[in-house]
Amino acid sequence: MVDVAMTGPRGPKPKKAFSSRNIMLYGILILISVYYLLPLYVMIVTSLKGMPEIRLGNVFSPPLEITTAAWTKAWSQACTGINCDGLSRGFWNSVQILVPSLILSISVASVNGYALSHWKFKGSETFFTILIIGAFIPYQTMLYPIVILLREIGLMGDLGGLVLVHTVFGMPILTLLFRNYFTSIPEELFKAARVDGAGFWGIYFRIMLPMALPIFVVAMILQVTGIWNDFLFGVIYTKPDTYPMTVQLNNIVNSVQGVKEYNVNMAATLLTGLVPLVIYFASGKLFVRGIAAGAVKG
Amino acid sequence: MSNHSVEIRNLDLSFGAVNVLKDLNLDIHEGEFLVLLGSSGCGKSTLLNCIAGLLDVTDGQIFIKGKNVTWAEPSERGIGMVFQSYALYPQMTVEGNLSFGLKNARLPKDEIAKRVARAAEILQIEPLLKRKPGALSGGQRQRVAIGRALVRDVDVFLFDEPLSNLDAKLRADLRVELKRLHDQLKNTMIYVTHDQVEAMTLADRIAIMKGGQVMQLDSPANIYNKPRNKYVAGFIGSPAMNFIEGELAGGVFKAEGFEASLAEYDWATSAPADGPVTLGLRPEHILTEDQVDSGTLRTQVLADLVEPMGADTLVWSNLAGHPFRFRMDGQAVVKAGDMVPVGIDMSRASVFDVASELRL
Amino acid sequence: MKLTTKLMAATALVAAPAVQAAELEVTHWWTSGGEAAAVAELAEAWEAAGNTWIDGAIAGSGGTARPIIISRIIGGDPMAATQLNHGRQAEELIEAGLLTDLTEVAEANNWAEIINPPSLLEACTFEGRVYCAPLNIHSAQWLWLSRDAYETAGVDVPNDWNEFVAAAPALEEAGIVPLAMGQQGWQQNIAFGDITVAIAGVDNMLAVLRDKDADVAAGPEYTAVFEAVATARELARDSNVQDWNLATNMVITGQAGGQLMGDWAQGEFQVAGQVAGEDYECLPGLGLNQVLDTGGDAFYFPVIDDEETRAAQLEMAEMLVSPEVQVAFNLAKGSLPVRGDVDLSAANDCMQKGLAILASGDGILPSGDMALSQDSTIQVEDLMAEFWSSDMSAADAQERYVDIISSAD
Amino acid sequence: MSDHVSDPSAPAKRPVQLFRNLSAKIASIPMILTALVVFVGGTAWTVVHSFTSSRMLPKLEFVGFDQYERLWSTRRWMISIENLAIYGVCSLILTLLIGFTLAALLDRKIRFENTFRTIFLYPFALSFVVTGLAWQWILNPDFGLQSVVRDWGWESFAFDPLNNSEIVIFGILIAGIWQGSGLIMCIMLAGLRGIDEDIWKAARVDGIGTVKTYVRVIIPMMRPVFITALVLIASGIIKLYDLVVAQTNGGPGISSEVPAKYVIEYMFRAQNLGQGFAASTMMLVSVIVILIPWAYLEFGGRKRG
Repeated sequence: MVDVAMTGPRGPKPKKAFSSRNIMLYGILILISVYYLLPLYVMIVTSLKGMPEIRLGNVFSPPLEITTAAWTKAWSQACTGINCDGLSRGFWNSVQILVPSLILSISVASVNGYALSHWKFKGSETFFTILIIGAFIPYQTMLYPIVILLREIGLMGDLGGLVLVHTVFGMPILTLLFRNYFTSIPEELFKAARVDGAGFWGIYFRIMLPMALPIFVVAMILQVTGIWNDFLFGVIYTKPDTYPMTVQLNNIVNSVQGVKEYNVNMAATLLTGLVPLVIYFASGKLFVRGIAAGAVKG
Repeated sequence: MSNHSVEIRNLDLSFGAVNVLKDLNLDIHEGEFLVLLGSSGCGKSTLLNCIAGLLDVTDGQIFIKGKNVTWAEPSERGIGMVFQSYALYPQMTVEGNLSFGLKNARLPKDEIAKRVARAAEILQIEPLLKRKPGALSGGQRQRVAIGRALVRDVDVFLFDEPLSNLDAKLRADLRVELKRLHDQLKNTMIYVTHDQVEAMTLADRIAIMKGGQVMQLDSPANIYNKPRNKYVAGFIGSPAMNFIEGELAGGVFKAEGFEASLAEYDWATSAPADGPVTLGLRPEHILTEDQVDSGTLRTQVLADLVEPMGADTLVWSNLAGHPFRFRMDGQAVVKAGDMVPVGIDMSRASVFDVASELRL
Repeated sequence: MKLTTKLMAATALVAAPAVQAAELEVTHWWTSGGEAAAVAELAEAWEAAGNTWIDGAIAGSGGTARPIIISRIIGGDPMAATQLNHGRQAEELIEAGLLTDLTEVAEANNWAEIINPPSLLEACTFEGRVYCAPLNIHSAQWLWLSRDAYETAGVDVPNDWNEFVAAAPALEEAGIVPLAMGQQGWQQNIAFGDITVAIAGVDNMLAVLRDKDADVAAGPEYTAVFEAVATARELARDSNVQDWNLATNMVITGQAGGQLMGDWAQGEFQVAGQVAGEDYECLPGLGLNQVLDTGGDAFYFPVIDDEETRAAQLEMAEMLVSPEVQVAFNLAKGSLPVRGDVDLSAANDCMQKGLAILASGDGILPSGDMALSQDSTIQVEDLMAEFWSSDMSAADAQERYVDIISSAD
Repeated sequence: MSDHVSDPSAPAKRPVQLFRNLSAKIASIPMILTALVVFVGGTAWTVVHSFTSSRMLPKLEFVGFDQYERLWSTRRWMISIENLAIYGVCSLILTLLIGFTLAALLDRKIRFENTFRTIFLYPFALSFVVTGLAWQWILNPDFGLQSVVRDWGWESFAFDPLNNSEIVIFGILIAGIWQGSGLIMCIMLAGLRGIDEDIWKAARVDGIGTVKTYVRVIIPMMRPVFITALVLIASGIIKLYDLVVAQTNGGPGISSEVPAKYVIEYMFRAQNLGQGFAASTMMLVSVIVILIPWAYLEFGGRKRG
């Protein structure tokens, strides 16, 4: 009896640093990472090559001679029609479109979500359902009604019109996120505030908003991505002076003069995607946390 | 004007086709500690929310201090409320939590400071005032939550299972504190719980609820000793009351191999007609060991299972074909398989009509 | 208020010939090298008069630009001037009163006399009023050939489509793609149209496009056309570019023998510094049938409720048809001027060939755009896109073409 | 007690229902207007005009079901539908599968979780246009993947989906999944983090394998997460347009056309608004047929209690 106890396993279980399970796990992850990183790699590498090198080599080979000429050209020299000032013009235009659209769309959607979670009224769920179905409508099919609508309220061709359009089309998903998030805030908190005499706006500003940072981050990221990447509305509701960056990108990529300058195209593409990319890289952790709060609790 | 603090008249509440409260009437005296007790889903929290104005009633009226508040906003009703999950505003300090309602009511600053200081003193949370709720323990949080009701300087306090999220020891401590608080403040308190110990210890009166109706509204002693119906009888008391089905025939209860005279029983009405009845016997009212002889009836039962609990020992057995539990002294020597002599004092029993389940 | 407006309007009209600096936004989709150079000529001429040209180029062909142009026009916030292919496209906009009436400019400048062929002005005219300023003549019936490619392959440069087909194997042997073709429906449709003119002839083509005669479309002449297109498909097997100018670039660099494309391709040759007759050759009507259509670009001027702008719009319309601008613009773009009275001695061989056909008066076709509705054109383009990218048989393609024609409006 | 009924301080009558929670209703006006005017109004406008012969401009000249008859006899529409069906089913399954698998891998308490997560998520920051261009470039047979593999010595290697009409839709699928699966992973990861640790302990004690635990226990528990993911993926699938335009523009031929592209081409390029509206109405009808039961289950059937 005693002997058995002495010879059997004892103490902490030995751990293998490189168990076959771990190797497989990391192997799979690294392999998948390659798939995800490949396009970014190709874009960066291509943008740093000169045109002759691109014609000769393959897309994956690293540049033999690194040149930033394509970046300079994309930013400040590429031509569309008779304008040769690249993307630079579009950058500030995009910022000017982004900021008010972001503020308005998130404000409206957060109030919607708040009303839908704690202040339900007769019909509120019906409107919400319509909104959600609206999320499935391709924007392009709504182009004409929207044009007519904006014409009727006199906002066609105005920055205000564009902001409105972004607010309207951002509303379904954002409202869903905010609604889910605010629903997950304990109802007792809301009740306590009502007993304390706070009203609709009092509870929103004093209780709910300070608690909603994670979901605001998610909403912000989604909207920055959506608005920054938008081409369709940007091109229709602005004028050449105020074209956003994506319109300039389209113009650069689709204006083929002689040969396709892949390096300039890739540089322009990367420059255009930089703002959302930076925001993603900077706020990745918050994003996941916010998603956890807003999307999961259906 | 009556001296009723809270009155509820013919209250109905339904969500769609589901009636949660049905024609409910309740009068709560000034300064009374009333406990709403019942199992989950009985409508006790719903009722409390209606009193608070957090739920819109379907029909009926609610008066607080003689004023019809049926459609008044929660903050206008003169109530303070404490929630099970504390519901402290996480981004505000304790002080902020306490003063939030007062700021909303636009009270002068010095008045707010005075009231916060007083509440903090009463609850002994002065050192915590600058902290945020996240940095507090469960017990501290609940004190703050109580404090938040306290500063409102209201007549009626509403408690929605305030101790349920605390561990057993803290719960017992805070229970005592609540009782002291009530003695000190003498406010009307309405307290929702599913814990009968809390109900029995705290309440001036208990309202036992089931299916959206009040089954019995009475002092703890009466609820325990004279439950108005079988549901209340079974709900109050742990372990639960033993029920034995039988016949009432000429003042004698008869069941399979078991007969007992009810001569000493305190009938709720004058001598009822003969018919099927249920006899209720509380496990702790069964006489054992040297007290067996003082019972109106003596018999022997077979112990199936013995649960020693220290102070006393619970014995599971069988009487007249029904499960039968009784309590013995903790020092009693008894084990499964023993025949145990027991005595029954019929004056402490309860008899219920089988059909209506009402106490006879 | 009203009085002031009227007064201002009156002043504006009086001042019209010497308008103060006007700022006009001009939308177009000319973004390839040759096109951009041509637009620059327009902008320069406009700004030389002390005005400002706000360039609203939208890259990606008419498909991208058109929704933008139309949305802005019906949204009541239009650009001051915009490119549109003339023809039936603009009719509805005119009917809805959204386009500026240019009749006074047309009359003052005697467009009815000077614009040649007259069909161009007709296309701009709706119920007797003129609504657009024709800018150039484009014809699609050209085969562009690379001298370089044929020299490499060691064969003579072909003189017509049949020789072109016959020379193809030699090119293939030399590793040269015989026919460069951009994989887009509209380009493949141009190739189809070119081959139709060359093989089925003008009369048959008109019977189908203008009279929607499905019997002709089902007839033996068209069978021959579809078989020829199937042959062309084989010749273009190894051409996997998308954009038309990339296909042109294959001809410029000698990677391909030839390309079926409109005369705007010439702008690309010019930008690349190539000389007609030396570096490249051109065969109007594919060398078989000396005909050209007279499609082309025109500028429309959406109604803007501002007299000054209107005056500036009229000024721009006048400018576009002026001899100087016609010469400068069309030399850059490689297209033909809309008036016969300008000196185009600077034009190269190919343009001269086109001018000659135009001057002769016969062999002028209505543009496909003008004859078929845009809707039917898209259906034909879809058919072509599918045909060129698959192994669909010539007979099947013809059958489906007959279907489209018989339901066309 | 009866004196209370005549209590002067009691409200005389029930407050008007409309004015209950008035602030909430006022605050919801933007949402109500969006829902009614833009979504319902715009949709109704589109549906009405789908029964007209509108060409370049919307006109109310009704032609009955002509546009629909033509739509369903158009080859391009049928190809579009077929493509969307293939893309939709594959994208739905693969995105869920990949999203969940990645999330499960990241949930195994690995090192560098943040790095991996960022790698999987960043494509979502890029527009479909960028995605389409990048993948068009990688799948280019002359410079891209195919040529690289051939350079490595596998001469017969052929992977040229964008120029092969049989498999072009899968070329688009590769890019679509690349762009969209990161977000789904994120949602799944959040869902997994929300699962009680005790479930894992219980499964371990019961000797249930990891994979089996996921399939039999965890996934059923994550129903709401899957529904959210499903809605996001599905709404993206129906709107599929930019990616196709950027990557293949519907080619080769018309083999990678999709319904949204059909709608836009007919509205703007063919200038046949009626036809475009008919096609978008069909899309809408299918959305509603799929969505209404779901929306009812999710939002309509749930009551406060």
